[in-house]
Amino acid sequence: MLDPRIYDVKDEISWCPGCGNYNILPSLKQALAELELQPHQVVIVSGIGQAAKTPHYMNANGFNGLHGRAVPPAQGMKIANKNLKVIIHSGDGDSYGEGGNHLLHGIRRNVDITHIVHNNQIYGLTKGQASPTTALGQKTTMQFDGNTSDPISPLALAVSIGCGFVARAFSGDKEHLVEIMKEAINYKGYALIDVLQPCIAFNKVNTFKWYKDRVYKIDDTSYDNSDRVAAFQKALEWGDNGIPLGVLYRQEKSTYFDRVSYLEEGPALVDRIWQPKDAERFMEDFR
Amino acid sequence: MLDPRIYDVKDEISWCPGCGNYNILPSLKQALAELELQPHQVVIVSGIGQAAKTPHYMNANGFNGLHGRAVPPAQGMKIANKNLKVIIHSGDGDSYGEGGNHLLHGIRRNVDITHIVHNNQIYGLTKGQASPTTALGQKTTMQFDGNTSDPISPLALAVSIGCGFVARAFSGDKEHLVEIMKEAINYKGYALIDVLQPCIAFNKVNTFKWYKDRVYKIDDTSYDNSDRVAAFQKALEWGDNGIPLGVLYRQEKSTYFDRVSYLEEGPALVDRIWQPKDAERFMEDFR
Amino acid sequence: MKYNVLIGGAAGLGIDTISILVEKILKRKGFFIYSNKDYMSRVRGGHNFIQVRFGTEPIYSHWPELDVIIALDKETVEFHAERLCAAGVIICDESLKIEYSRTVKAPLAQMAAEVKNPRALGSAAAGALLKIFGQNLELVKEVFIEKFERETAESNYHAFQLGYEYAPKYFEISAANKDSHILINGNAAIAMGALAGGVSFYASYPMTPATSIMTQLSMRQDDTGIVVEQVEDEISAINMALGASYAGVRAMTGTSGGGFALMVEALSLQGAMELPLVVVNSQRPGPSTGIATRTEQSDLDFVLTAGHGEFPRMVLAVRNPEDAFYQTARALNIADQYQVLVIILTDQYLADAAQTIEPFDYSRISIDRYFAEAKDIQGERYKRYMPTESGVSPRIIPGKIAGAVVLSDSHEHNEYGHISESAEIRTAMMNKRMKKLELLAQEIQEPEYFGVEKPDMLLLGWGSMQGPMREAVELLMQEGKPVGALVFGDLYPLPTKLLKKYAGTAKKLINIEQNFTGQLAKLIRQETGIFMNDSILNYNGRQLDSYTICSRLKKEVL
Amino acid sequence: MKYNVLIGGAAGLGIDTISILVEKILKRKGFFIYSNKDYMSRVRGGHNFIQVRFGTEPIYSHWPELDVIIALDKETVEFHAERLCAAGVIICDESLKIEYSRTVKAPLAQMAAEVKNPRALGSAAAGALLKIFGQNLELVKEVFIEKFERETAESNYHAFQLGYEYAPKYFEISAANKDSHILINGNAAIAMGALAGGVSFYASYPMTPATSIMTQLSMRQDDTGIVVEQVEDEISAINMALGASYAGVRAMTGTSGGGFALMVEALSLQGAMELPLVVVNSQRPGPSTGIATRTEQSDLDFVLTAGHGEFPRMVLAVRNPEDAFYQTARALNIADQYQVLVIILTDQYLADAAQTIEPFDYSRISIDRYFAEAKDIQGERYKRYMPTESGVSPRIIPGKIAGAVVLSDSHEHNEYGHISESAEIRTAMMNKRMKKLELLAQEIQEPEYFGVEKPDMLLLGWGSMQGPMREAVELLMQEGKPVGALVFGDLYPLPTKLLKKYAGTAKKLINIEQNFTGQLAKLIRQETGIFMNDSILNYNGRQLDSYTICSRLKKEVL
Ligand SMILES: Cc1ncc(C[n+]2csc(CCOP(=O)(O)OP(=O)(O)O)c2C)c(N)n1
Ligand SMILES: Cc1ncc(C[n+]2csc(CCOP(=O)(O)OP(=O)(O)O)c2C)c(N)n1
Ligand code: SF4
Ligand code: SF4
Ligand SMILES: [Mg+2]
Ligand SMILES: [Mg+2]
Repeated sequence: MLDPRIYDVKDEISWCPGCGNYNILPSLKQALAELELQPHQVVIVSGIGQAAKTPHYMNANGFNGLHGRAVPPAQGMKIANKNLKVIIHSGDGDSYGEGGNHLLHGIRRNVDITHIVHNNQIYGLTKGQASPTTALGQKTTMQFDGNTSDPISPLALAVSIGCGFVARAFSGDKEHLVEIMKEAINYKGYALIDVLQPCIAFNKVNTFKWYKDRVYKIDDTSYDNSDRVAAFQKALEWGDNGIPLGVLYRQEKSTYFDRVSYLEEGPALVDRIWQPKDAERFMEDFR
Repeated sequence: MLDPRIYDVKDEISWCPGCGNYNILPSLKQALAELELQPHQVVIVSGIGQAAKTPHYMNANGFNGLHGRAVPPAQGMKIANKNLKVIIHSGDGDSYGEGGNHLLHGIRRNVDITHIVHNNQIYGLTKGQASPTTALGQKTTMQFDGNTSDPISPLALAVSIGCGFVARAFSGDKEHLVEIMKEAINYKGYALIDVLQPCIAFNKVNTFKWYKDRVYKIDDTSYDNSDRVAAFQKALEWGDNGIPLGVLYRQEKSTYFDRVSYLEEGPALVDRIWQPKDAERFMEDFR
Repeated sequence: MKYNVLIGGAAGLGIDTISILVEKILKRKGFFIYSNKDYMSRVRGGHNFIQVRFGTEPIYSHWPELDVIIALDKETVEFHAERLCAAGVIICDESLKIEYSRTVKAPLAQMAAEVKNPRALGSAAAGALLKIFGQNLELVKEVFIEKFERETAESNYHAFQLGYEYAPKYFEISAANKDSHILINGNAAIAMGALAGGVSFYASYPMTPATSIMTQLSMRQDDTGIVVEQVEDEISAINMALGASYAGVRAMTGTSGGGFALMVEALSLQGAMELPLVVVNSQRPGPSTGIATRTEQSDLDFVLTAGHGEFPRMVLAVRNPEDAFYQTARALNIADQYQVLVIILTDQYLADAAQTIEPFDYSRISIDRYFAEAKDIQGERYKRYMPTESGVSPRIIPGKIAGAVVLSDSHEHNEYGHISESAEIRTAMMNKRMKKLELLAQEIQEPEYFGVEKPDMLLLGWGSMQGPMREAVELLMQEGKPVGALVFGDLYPLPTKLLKKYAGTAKKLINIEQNFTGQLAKLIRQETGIFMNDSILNYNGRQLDSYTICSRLKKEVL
Repeated sequence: MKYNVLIGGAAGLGIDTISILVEKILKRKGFFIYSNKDYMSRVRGGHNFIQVRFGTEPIYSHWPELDVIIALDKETVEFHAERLCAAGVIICDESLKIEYSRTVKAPLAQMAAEVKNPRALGSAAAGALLKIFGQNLELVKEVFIEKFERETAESNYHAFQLGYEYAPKYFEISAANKDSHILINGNAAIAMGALAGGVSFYASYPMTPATSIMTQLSMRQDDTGIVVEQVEDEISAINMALGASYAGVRAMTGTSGGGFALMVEALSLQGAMELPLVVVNSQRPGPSTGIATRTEQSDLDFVLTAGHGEFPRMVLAVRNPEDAFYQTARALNIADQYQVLVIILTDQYLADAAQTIEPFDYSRISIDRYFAEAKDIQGERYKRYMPTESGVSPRIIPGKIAGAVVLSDSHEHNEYGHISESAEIRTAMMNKRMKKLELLAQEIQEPEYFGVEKPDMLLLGWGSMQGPMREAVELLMQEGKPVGALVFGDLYPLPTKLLKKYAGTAKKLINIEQNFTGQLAKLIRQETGIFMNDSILNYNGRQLDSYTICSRLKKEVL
């Protein structure tokens, strides 16, 4: 195992003291170190938001792009260089709100990337508006009379599109989070982890204690996470009846690289050898 | 019942002879006529594509907007005038591809609209590229070596987000289609109907016969369509083992109008009475 | 007489509360106020500050020299002490290690502890400030009662009194008049203008510095019966607004540059469908995410031609909170009258800058919808895009007239709204739509002019540069310089009467803009062939003040 | 000597097949070809036509007068017969009720029946056409063998022979040279240029008239090892391309105006991240969906400033298939060299217009990537945005150099790519990025000039107007008119040398554009202060031909 401190940078972190994000960052470093990945082999990709600042707080390759648009560049860079480990860190608003369509189609495309959502059930950076996971009726800094949309279950959504790795973790349980991260990063295909992350500044409902009181770990011995319907049912569990943590669904399936076979078999796209003259033969089609 | 011909227009229809769309159009007219809705009470909203030409072929209010963006204006006009019956007609590419994010959040918002997808599992108007429902590996005019993305199950997706009315019909079974349309239009909330529609020009796999050989009607007596997990399982049924038709999931839930109570109780927003002076009192907040 | 106070500290320490208290109290005492914000894109920590200028004459902008600094942390002093004038004073807690001689090191934390409310520290600082300016305690308690809940009002006012008692008096100023003003920032004024103008539907996605327009509307939606909808993305926001507009309500959306970029496809949809629509772009520094909480004027050339294909639009920039109110209401009317897109430009500086102004005159606002009625519709089939002399077709509300249906289409279409590929119809429809540009040109308001009658040096600016430029002209005129400034509100179609008049005789034309490329200058070149001789451009995310304008003019131009 | 043939009919009747056969055969016989398409946005029915011009000299554009019409339905004759010249001939099936005297009513359907292939009707018509132009059967059979599967090749060739035998000879033309050309349309040429230029990743979403660029690449992806990805929307297309570019491959995307509109936010991301990117906008008439399968040049002013905030970019328009090839390869190099956005404008006319041209010279193309290597990176921590004299920072491929990580950021950032809100860093970074505009200005190519040395009348146009304008100048010069034309390829930064030279002496400047507002004229005004005296504008979705240009010039200007 590498020393996780190779991932440290000195730049100041601008998250609020006490924010749940502070547990996710070292967990990621820990997971990468345990997987013996060097900083230059890894890219952290994000959109915009508090969670999305993660690339700035790591000594690794980073791509801090547009709000809601972490998934497309992540796929682009993985396709371009299959030797990179591409890991998205972004918020619930970013991943399920502005970026919902890319999640949906990213799962369909099944490029081998890991998508870690810091789900604080709120828009943190813009100061507390409802996100797609905010509870119906919850009052916020924008929804004065309460949120009027139903929250989604990100995990049920992912299972419904056929995502091959669907997991939930809690920022308050670092050890478990590290294990899930490692498993997701090793999984071949699109892997989604929804990480429950208290926002102490703006979400006064879903606090650390609220999560802590409700989360429980799936019992691996009795729960078959290859059963899609069971996973769907499990994914719907939420709230006072308990919030399951763990890998809810796991299925090995062909990845994008399996489907574009020359990518799987050949060198990385970025190492393709090509001269202008190599294209000359296509002129024959226009003779 | 009204005479469905009040919905006829004389303008030429530019669909290919033999296209599955030709059955959907009269079914819609029939459903509206049976529901005693006058043309001026109805708006047909669409994006861009072959299916999306529907507003031009009906004597009703119409809004033929942008590719993938039928859902937002449909919600906007329903919120603006709750007395309108707002019905989206659009393609699978439009609804699940370019417009995927709006479907997701439209369902969450649960404005009372009906969304009818002409699902030909292909991009018709742009001449035959893969859509989000095209089978993995299927060869198209763009995917020469076969489609490399997994298809989605639109119904499983809708159930996973908690859509309260999720149905499937087949353009080859008009009577059933009309019944489903009527039920959906009467349903209070976001209602999705995925209509299987053969594209004779570009989808040589999912032909009329292919569908005909596989579709079957859900047995209402044995199937409980209020069970979300069962609905999910049913929604995953596809292909040679049979394709279920009918209302797979139905759940009464609070709509947008219930949640914004003054809209429910008061007049339509478009009839709001308001003078500039009515806003003067808010100046007090800045004294 | 004017004074300038800076309140600084990390995000989360409560500088907002102090400034609200101070501003409200000074306003109630009859002073003019101008305050602006400088904050980082984070929720806690970092360094933020608010500058509050107040005085006995109207104030139009911020000012670099400081009379008092309220420092909630050491950085505040490190960053800003050099801007203190000779007589300047620092207020801070006694625990801060600060060398500066004229420092009131008050036991602020201890005072807060004494009133048993650790968050009342800021109120103690506000008390010290009021005393330093020699103000009495009249009208003060009321502000606490309004602003805080019952118990916290008590403790905060108590802390205020302790701070007040502790501090010495340094300055002498008293207001001549009774307070008759409102104190409002640019974004709130836009929201007030929208409410007065009868907006019924506002769909938007949060984005700094536009979010507070939505917040201001949202907090009043119950009360007004309007709908404010936070949507999944900006694409949805504008398309939803267009749907609502189609159905007959006044609809509006607002965002910043990045969100505006996502709306571009639908701007063009507006053009094809001819649906009234008002879009606010509250600018911040780009490109891309840029600096989320800072200011810039760099989206002018973008919004002038945003959208594929060609369609008429009006672009205007609001210049101050008062302007923001009236122009927003005006934009809603123009959008309805000509069935066009009106883009309102503002920016972070103006969004967050609060000014004391005359109360809005609601009798000056009207809501003119220009709908056609059943009797106006000729023939048996309603022609949504009926050719008319003006280019504007009679518009009806769908669902209101039995037998009449409304078909709006994003394709080129015939007069009924049906798809058409005919070359003749295409040409006719383009002519019809583009003709509205002539009508808009007649609506256009000339820029504001400040300065001598025949300026040698003509300064040109737009939007939020109005305040700084107005003050700069005053300063230069005091020095006897033959200077004038044209500050544009309406930008497209570009009003050219005053421009040609003053440019004709001025020896030097200088554009002053918060961007790199001089976008107003470019627009003026394009529309009139008039070239600037020089420019003062600033693109560091902070608004130019009049002092800096004057010194840069002297250094770079004169 | 040149002839002009129109092949018309409803969508789905096979006019494409006829034109491919006719074009290929005539080409092989050594003729020059120019063909263009006029089709509706539907899959079956309606009215489509293709015009094939061929002759013994190079042809640069389409032409209104027709020598032969192949009519697959009656509408074709109704719509186009008036364009037939005096000696013109119509070919059609005997079943069509057509009054025109010089009509070859061949039993085409019967011939198809005779060869037991109802779809071979078009081949019979092609046969008749070849005979009408007095061509022999040399080199013909090869074309059928190439184009069809074994059996259908037989039956189609047989039908061709029947048509050939049936028709009389009307015209006399023979080609002087052996065929040494390629026949290619604008979009295929862009794809060929991209392949030659080493594009490795093309992400796109189908949109007419850009789709065929993707198709041309997609059909060769296996063969070349590149990746062509059809994505869920245009936002994904450009963001995915930027991700691929970040990872070090040449990435590109293409779309039409509506899709381009959706990419606007990410154009600005390119600006912040300084990632090489080439984006093609294949224009069609707007606003909004407009007319999907027709042509226009109305996105120039849009793409010039698309994107919030300010960042450098290069905009060029391709003028013909040959230009399209070389410019696409050039764009890829420029994007890499300066880490900038290059926008390539084309349009439906050019996308679908096929021309015989000299084979591409692949030795003229180079692939220059400009990557820095480990040894070039100074210091211990890699500075992705290191300040340099040129403004271009050394770029490395992430993952290739142990110990070096690459941080790209959409916010304003310091030299490492870390978020920064500092006013100084902001100013420095803006200066660094915008400095590239000076470098780009040095790369810029002057417009092409056709005409007399000192023109009285100077025509100005851009992109696909090149062919029609070139022919128009030839026609006017034949009449002795002192005319010249500047046709711009590179548009931004605007090359001004030739413009100033010719505009300095010409008496009349006239812009000729396929849009309403005269967008090139506007750009020229903005950049140089030069105003046009008049303009020929067309916005009906059909490309101006040289004949119409000349007659409109005479009517409206001269
Ligand atoms: C196109 C666009 N729209 C809006 C924004 C403003 N914005 C920045 S972050 C954010 C929400 C962040 O919420 P989430 O993704 O949940 O992240 P968190 O801050 O909670 O970690 C928004 C709306 C933006 N940057 N870009
Ligand atoms: C922004 C944008 N991108 C792309 C297009 C081009 N386009 C028009 S229709 C269509 C696909 C239509 O497929 P679908 O929605 O399945 O409808 P169908 O024609 O099959 O009924 C596309 C890609 C467009 N009009 N706008
Ligand atoms: S606002 Fe919330 S999510 Fe953001 S840093 Fe603070 S606590 Fe964390
Ligand atoms: S292309 Fe397909 S979907 Fe479109 S009209 Fe023809 S058959 Fe129908
Ligand atoms: Mg969040
Ligand atoms: Mg389809």
